[in-house]
Amino acid sequence: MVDLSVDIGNLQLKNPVMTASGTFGYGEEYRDFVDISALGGIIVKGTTGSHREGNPYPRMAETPMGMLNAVGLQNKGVDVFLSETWPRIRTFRTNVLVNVSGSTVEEYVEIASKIAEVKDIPGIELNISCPNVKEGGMTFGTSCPSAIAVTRAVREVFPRHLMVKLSPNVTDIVEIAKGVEGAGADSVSLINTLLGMAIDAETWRPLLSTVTGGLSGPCIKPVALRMVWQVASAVKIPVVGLGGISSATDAVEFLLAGASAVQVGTANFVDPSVSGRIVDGLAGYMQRHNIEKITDIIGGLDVS
Amino acid sequence: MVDLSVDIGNLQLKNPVMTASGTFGYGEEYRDFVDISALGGIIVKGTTGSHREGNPYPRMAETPMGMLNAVGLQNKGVDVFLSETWPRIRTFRTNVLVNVSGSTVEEYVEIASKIAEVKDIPGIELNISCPNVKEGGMTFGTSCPSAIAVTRAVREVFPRHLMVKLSPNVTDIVEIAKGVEGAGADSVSLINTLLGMAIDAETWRPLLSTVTGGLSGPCIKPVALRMVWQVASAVKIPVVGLGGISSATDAVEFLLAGASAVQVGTANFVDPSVSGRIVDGLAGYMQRHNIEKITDIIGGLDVS
Amino acid sequence: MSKKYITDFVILENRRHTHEFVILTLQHPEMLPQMFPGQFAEVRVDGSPQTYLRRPLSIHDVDYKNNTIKLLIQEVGPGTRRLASMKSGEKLNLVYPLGTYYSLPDKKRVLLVGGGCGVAPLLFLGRYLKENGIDPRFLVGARSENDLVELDAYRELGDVYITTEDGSRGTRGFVIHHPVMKTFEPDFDWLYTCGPEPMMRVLAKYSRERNITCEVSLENKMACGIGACLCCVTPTIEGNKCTCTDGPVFNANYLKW
Amino acid sequence: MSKKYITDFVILENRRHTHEFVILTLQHPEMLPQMFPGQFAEVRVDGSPQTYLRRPLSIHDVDYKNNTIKLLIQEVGPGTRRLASMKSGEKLNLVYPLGTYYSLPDKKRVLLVGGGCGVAPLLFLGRYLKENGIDPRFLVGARSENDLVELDAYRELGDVYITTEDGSRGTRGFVIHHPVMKTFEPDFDWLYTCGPEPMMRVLAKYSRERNITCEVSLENKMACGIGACLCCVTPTIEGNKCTCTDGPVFNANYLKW
Ligand SMILES: Cc1cc2nc3c(=O)[nH]c(=O)nc-3n(C[C@H](O)[C@H](O)[C@H](O)COP(=O)(O)OP(=O)(O)OC[C@H]3O[C@@H](n4cnc5c(N)ncnc54)[C@H](O)[C@@H]3O)c2cc1C
Ligand SMILES: Cc1cc2nc3c(=O)[nH]c(=O)nc-3n(C[C@H](O)[C@H](O)[C@H](O)COP(=O)(O)OP(=O)(O)OC[C@H]3O[C@@H](n4cnc5c(N)ncnc54)[C@H](O)[C@@H]3O)c2cc1C
Ligand SMILES: Cc1cc2nc3c(=O)[nH]c(=O)nc-3n(C[C@H](O)[C@H](O)[C@H](O)COP(=O)(O)O)c2cc1C
Ligand SMILES: Cc1cc2nc3c(=O)[nH]c(=O)nc-3n(C[C@H](O)[C@H](O)[C@H](O)COP(=O)(O)O)c2cc1C
Ligand code: FES
Ligand code: FES
Repeated sequence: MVDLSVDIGNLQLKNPVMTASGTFGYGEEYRDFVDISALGGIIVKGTTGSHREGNPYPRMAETPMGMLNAVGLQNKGVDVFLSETWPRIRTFRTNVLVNVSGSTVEEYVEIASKIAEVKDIPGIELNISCPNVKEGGMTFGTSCPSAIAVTRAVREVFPRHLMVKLSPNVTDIVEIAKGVEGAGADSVSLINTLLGMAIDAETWRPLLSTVTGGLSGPCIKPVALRMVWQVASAVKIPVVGLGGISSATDAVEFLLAGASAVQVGTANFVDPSVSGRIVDGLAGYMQRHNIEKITDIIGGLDVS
Repeated sequence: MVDLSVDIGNLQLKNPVMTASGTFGYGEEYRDFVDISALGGIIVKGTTGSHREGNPYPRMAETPMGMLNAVGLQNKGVDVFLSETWPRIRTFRTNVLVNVSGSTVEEYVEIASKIAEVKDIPGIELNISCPNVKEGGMTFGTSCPSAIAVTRAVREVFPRHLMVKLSPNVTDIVEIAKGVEGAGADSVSLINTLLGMAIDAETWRPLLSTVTGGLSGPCIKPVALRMVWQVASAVKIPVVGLGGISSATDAVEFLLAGASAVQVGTANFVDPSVSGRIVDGLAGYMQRHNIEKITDIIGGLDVS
Repeated sequence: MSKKYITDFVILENRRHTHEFVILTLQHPEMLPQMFPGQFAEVRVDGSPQTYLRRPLSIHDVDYKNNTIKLLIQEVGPGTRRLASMKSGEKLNLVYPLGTYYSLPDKKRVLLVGGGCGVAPLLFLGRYLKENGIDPRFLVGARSENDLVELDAYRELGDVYITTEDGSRGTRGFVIHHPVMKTFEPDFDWLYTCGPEPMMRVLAKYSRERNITCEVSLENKMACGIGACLCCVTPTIEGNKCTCTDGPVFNANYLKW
Repeated sequence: MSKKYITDFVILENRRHTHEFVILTLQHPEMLPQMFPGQFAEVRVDGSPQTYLRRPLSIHDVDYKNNTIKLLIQEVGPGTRRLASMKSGEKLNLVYPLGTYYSLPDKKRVLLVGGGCGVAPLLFLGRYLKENGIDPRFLVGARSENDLVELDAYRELGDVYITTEDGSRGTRGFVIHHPVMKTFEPDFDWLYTCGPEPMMRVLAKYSRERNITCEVSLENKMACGIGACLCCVTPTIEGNKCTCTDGPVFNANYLKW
């Protein structure tokens, strides 16, 4: 039997496979396809201070081996999440983290404080990198001082696991990772979507109602892998890698680059059972390579 | 007959289709596949102050709908280019621009001065965005002050068309585009490659000798299109768009986003005749849509 | 909501009906789950670099005895072209059955109106109505007679009215121009429709004015098909709702039309 | 350099030889240009999102009379697997003929040594030598007898020696362990080889020590195949050279081995 368990700071994961925010709903949508308790964790949808309708349709455009989205954080707000959704999903036998998205530092703090009161939520993922909302969102994640400010403020009110999700739309992601590490993050996850755009050459109109949107899927994997490697080489806190992961081999690549865990995003749309199959695939990979503990893979990349 | 001609500042192009530096050799490699005189222009390989051997093999890795390269500016240096290569290719009946790459401001200036003396070279493309060399290269393109400094210095010694090629690996490409516009650039071209990485999960080794490399091909098109749109909306000088263009439809998208011309890069590897077919495809598109002048497409995107 | 499956089917038959319509018959080795008319499948298109995401396609017909379903495919882009070129014996991966379905009417007089590939769910719907003691009538709109698909199958279930834009068959014009529509008090009190949005909007307005129940099926762009990505939303009187789980079939009055 | 073409061929035949080797016979409607042994084609693999770039494959055999060429394909990844699954009648787009070729020897006694898919160019080379009055002999290395491909075709041209790693056929071991190699003064003075790099390095050293001419064919990763991208370089005594235009066939002494 291989040992797939990993720790991300104070979070214990039975295996390093989580699902990415906004791509796995609240987990319930995938019940028919995946045994949720077999996953290392799931990260639920971006949750804001109050109800948001999100952006107008169309919100999606397909691109070569990927997609653009402009959902814009449609959700019912933290209060409804805690009173209606959480009671339904708290029984999932895995780590359920809440993705927290705000427009102001105050909003982030307000959401985090409310979640802090619900003791059985093991942690939050601070989304300072959403490209799909007009105010806040990505701007927090693309400026080092504001990334630090929002992390520090949330750290003060949130005692459990604080994962900060970084934006790839920056010149120097290492600087920001180090900044949020210094500000008290327990881990960083990366990458969120790349800012992109698609145009219909027949109608001369953008394919998204918001003109630009977030690019995800296999097409961004090389950029994600590079950033994970750069960040993992520079910070001491655990790194959670994501961006285009669709197979156990992809997951191994991120672990080799230094990620302690991974998240599966857009691939869930293409194959709703993929996250479970990646867990099985990792076990198979370890057996084939005679590796007993998955932690022996982490950071194993040989660049000599 | 449709009118495909466009002007990029003082450069007159018979059509907006150029080929991208490093993907079309010196044009000669494509003689059997494309009528070079049917193109709007070609941009030859990155030329440095002296001979460079480039990076060790392996320099290439395939990725989902794209590739990583780490060529590292292998070339014989500007003197050999001017004495041996230029005499062979100067008779191409199209605009041949030289892509200029340096490690220091002095090297950029030295190369540009030497090219300035060869009066029939209509212009240069200043490559301040190559991710594949240790010193210089991309660092010029990812910091606004140094992008301005190198552009200003080269502007002083180079009187003909000065196109500056921007790096996409930045938080704010608009800022840099405006900076080089202010420093005297006649046009900007974008994007160069995104910094990426690939790993062999079996050998635990990177697939490139340099670990990281430049990502190109259809996978980056959404990012390129977004940046072209952002920059074209912000600067007054012409914008040359590139990144993943493989068809006339792709080219139309970049023109709609505001590019006055486009460059075809990695697609030349997949189909060495593609650049010529894109010219034909543009003419066909215009006929189908009853557009007489291609300039009527430029910036035509309707974001209302 | 009914249980969803991800599973491979084998293509039994690929039959081309017109220059752009093909019907695939798919067989499953095991018993099929119950499906309802209006539901759809998210179909994986292998072997095409331009189709990373699945393609939503209505369940066109079901044969529980032989474990087969049919998909009616209109070739409009790389995904549908690839599907239309598949050969019998090849495998196709489906996530299904997805979405809401047309309801059984509480009135007896119904009309099923389809345009373009929007006729796809109406065959299954007609059969279902018939089985429940309701006689379906069909109104099919097409560009020209060459775009009409499989009318005999519909005729087995009920009357079929036709409009074509070029007048090559049936009434010239759009579905709304057909005589059956040309009255303020038509001889039906329930309208089911699927097709181009402009057509459905016209029918929704028509029905609202006459107090007829109108159920429409939307074809919004989808990424996941299971309510997870929130890409496929449509504005409703209760805010943005997912077309893939709250739809694709909606009561027209529920939509902000 | 000879003129290069980009053109569609039609697959005449797909013949599986072993569990991982397939030979495709391709036909062109027009006359073929002259090709030389060691040259290769860049083959477009359609319908696979994992194969954006073309795949370089040696020209395995040419029949100018019937306008056909053959490709020997070893299934190692998505591209070669897709190619190996193609059916007769399907089209394949080639950029060809590319690269340098094996030279005619100025001596009469030659040995052609292939390992794995490295046997691919040697059939065409053997035929070419024969036509030029030189009797080729072949030494083929494989993992086991099940990995040996098409030996009869080679036998028509000359003697065929075999080594297998598991000893299931011929000499047990690698090509270098075959008796024909086991002497300081072998009965050949020209060695052509294609196969895994470690094998070719051993043969290069062997030849250098004995003053035998050794021509090797490299299989570096390629993006363009025509000298434009500079991705496929190999270090030579004159600096980095492109494997696709200065190679794939090199005199071993020219390489930094
Ligand atoms: C619930 C539902 C049921 C459908 N049932 C059928 C059916 O039974 N038969 C049928 O032929 N078609 C049906 N469609 C439409 C079908 O999904 C699209 O035609 C198909 O996805 C286009 O893919 P493509 O690659 O061929 O073309 P693309 O090049 O992707 O697109 C061509 C056109 O189709 C639209 N389109 C692209 N992707 C989607 C998507 N994921 N969802 C919706 N529209 C899209 C594009 O906007 C474009 O106008 C249905 C759509 C939905 C949402
Ligand atoms: C000049 C030349 C001639 C060749 N002739 C033949 C031949 O006649 N028959 C044959 O079966 N194979 C031949 N090869 C090797 C063949 O090109 C690769 O096996 C093929 O590209 C692998 O593609 P894939 O998608 O199946 O596997 P991938 O998953 O791409 O790779 C599988 C393995 O092949 C290697 N590889 C991948 N892409 C390339 C590439 N573009 N060039 C070289 N190696 C690559 C990878 O490093 C990996 O080890 C030749 C290669 C060269 C350079
Ligand atoms: C439809 C969609 C919605 C998303 N919503 C969120 C979100 O609410 N919060 C967040 O932090 N990331 C969100 N993301 C980003 C993903 O979590 C992930 O960072 C990104 O998609 C890259 O990973 P992938 O390529 O595996 O999808 C969303 C992505 C998609 C495609
Ligand atoms: C193999 C290779 C070599 C390149 N060399 C250069 C170069 O020397 N100078 C330069 O400015 N850009 C170079 N580029 C970048 C391209 O010109 C282009 O900016 C990039 O590939 C994006 O366009 P594409 O997706 O159409 O290829 C190179 C790209 C590739 C793939
Ligand atoms: S398609 Fe994803 S929510 Fe409807
Ligand atoms: S493969 Fe491009 S130069 Fe050889």
